[in-house]
Amino acid sequence: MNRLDRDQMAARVARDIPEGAYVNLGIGLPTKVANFLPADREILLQSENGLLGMGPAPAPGEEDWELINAGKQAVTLLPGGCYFHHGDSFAMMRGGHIDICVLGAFQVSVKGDLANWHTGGADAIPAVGGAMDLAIGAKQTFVMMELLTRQGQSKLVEACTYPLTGIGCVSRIYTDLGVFAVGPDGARVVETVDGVSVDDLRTLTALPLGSALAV
Amino acid sequence: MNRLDRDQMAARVARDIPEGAYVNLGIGLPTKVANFLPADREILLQSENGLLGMGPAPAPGEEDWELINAGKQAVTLLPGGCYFHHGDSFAMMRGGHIDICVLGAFQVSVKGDLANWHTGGADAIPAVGGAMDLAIGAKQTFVMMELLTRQGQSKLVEACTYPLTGIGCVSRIYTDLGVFAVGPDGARVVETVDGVSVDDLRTLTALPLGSALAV
Amino acid sequence: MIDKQFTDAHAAVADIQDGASVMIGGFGTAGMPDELIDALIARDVRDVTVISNNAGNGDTGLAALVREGRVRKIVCSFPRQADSHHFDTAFRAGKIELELVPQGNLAARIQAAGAGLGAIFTPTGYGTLLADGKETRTIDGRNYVLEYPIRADFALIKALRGDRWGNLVFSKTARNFGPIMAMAATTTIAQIAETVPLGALDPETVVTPGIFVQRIVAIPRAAARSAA
Amino acid sequence: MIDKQFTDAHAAVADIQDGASVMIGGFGTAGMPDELIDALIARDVRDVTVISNNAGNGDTGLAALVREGRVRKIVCSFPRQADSHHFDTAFRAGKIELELVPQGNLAARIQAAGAGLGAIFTPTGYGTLLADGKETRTIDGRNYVLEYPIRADFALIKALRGDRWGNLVFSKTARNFGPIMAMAATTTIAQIAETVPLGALDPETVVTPGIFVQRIVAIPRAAARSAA
Repeated sequence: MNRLDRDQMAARVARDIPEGAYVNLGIGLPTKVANFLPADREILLQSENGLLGMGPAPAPGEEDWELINAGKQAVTLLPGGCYFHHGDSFAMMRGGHIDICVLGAFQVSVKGDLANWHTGGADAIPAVGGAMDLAIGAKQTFVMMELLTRQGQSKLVEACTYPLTGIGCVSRIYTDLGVFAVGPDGARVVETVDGVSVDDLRTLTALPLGSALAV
Repeated sequence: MNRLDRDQMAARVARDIPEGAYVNLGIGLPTKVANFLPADREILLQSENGLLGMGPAPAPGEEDWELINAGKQAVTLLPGGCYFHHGDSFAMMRGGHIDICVLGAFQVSVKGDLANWHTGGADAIPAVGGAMDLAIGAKQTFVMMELLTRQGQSKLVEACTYPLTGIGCVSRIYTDLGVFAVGPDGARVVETVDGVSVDDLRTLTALPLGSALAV
Repeated sequence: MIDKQFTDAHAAVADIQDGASVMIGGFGTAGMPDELIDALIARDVRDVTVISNNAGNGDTGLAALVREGRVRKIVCSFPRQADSHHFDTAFRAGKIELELVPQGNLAARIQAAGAGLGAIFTPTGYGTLLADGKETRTIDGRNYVLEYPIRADFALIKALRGDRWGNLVFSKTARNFGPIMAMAATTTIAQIAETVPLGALDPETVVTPGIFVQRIVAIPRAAARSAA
Repeated sequence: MIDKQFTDAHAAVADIQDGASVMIGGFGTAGMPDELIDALIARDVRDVTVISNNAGNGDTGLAALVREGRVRKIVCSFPRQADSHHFDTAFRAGKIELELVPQGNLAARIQAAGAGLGAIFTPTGYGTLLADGKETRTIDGRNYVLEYPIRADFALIKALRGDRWGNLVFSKTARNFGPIMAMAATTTIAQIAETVPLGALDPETVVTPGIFVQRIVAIPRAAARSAA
């Protein structure tokens, strides 16, 4: 079956981010979205550690370790960007000022519940960072993930079995096999990757997915 | 009976403000305290409308109406002063960062309850401003007032009859006839003006005032 | 390209409708967005709820909005002043509703809205008339009143300089409520004395990041009324 | 004369005692007050409660404090990282207690302490393990968790420049928790790269007013460890 690679997934997410959007990209996979934002749109990236208007990585050797992103990578600031403290940074999220945040996930439920911070393993050391604030704070929360685990289990689930990050907070899921809308009315296929059918996705997820697409 | 005039009262309050104190002077009578702060002490005045390090009034003609105090009078800023927004300004008060605030009062109770914002009159238009925040926020709240109303009634009372600004918030009262400590243990005379006795004050207030002073 | 610039104050306030809630910056006349308010008055909207520290000074700005009968309710800390005659008249005539809020609670409730908090326990006002009927709680031996966020459809504020992304810096004590109101309104409109190119504002010194500002209108100081 | 300058880091932290609660600024290594922490390590205090975003990176700063066994409890949002081996070891050995707090709630609770609020209703964490057993409430159709202020005896932060009154400006994303921790601690100690004369900082651009800072120590960048 055709699958998008991670760069292709990032490019697909980027296509849905409109001109003028304030966007927070979670650490890990979502960080890649920045590489595919259309050059003809002004999109402002926020980083939880206190910057808005994040630019690309600096040239090697040009790193300033007082100018980093949430993943502790060296970044740059665009002209028109600015710095602020953590209180204001999380007010931006919690207060609904961020238009879109893109997060990775362990599981997302058909209702939009998100699990992405803790496997629940007995010996795992938990770390949550800003995930819970982002998940429930942004106007829209997108998830970007492979649809299946390495063991072939669907990460889009009827109900999350991992500890939750937020309830009913996800609106869209971008995967390597298709795009899903989730929410109070359940999960719906919005788009499939070439060569993948809606029925394929129903089989893989074992979920009665809705769809407006041709089967 | 000897009475301090308003400038003398202001000078008396100023004497009790130590080096390094962060002080907010309420509008009206307390504003006068600024004129009597000892020149050999650095004392930083905060104004609720967003400045710290308030300096004296500008020379006539030099007023900048974007640089005003809580009483909407033109002021100046000392070198080392700074500006901030209203959220931070009231965090300074409510968060206990201001050492001393000096407020005027209609009445203060022997327990330190303060009434200074509203006469309770049926046709009065109430206005509270920052009085309630200052009264309960500063580490110490001083009141500065004439002991008696024009009608000769004591403004230091067993219990306030005017609507309260704050409960148990006042620690000291500087008046034209003496200085009082108030609080959970009641009112006590700390100092009398020359020629005024503790018994005089007991008579005028009709209160069983404590005192460590000679009667 | 993101461009939040509006060519004039009238265009910037053109979608403020009857019944709108409008925060208005300023402490006394400092930071009062007079030209934005004039433009609002020219729209003849009715039943506006105003959130502002004062209820108008003299005959211009918020005072004029009150005088023209556009304000149904005002949420403020200090309505009565020597020069608040238009408010005084309207209030005594029963034509305007007043919600009196201690200034620090006004600031904190606006901040709570901007930061997405559901409610806050504040010590200010406990045991007073202004907390009558409100939920209270003793926490660690101190008494608090539960207060709710104050949001608004619009905020009209005045800053010194801004850029097309909406980043703002302010002038002295004219800053006052501007930055926190910008965070609490759905649509924040800032009148600024000067528009500067993107990148001209030092990123360390931006007071209000552009994310909190939806529209800016340059009104050069020479054209603006004296603040005095 | 108000002079908050201390001549060296050791003198600045000399009254931090066993059992103290200590906020430590920084996000990763940016804004981490390494030299103040080194001075604290040299004091051999025990049973410290640390409030910080992370639990130490690499082998210096907070990580070294943890390695040396000085920390009884840490309140943070993101302890586990690629280079958090000292924390990982102590935690797995049961030698350190962890209170995990979502980063925005950590910031908001620190801000609540600084601003004198008794508690806040925050939407973050509702329905998750991190809200287990906490009071909740639905307000205007949204669900919130009641969270309490986080205060500390001391805050150790790192800024760029400061003056003898304690006014501070920061450097880029090294600002992070510095300004809000300064407001929430009884005694805030800032290490700065440079002390400037009173009045040299533009009053419009001071990020942390001196009222929130009790001590400053100049540690020129040349003398400070590389942040990388």
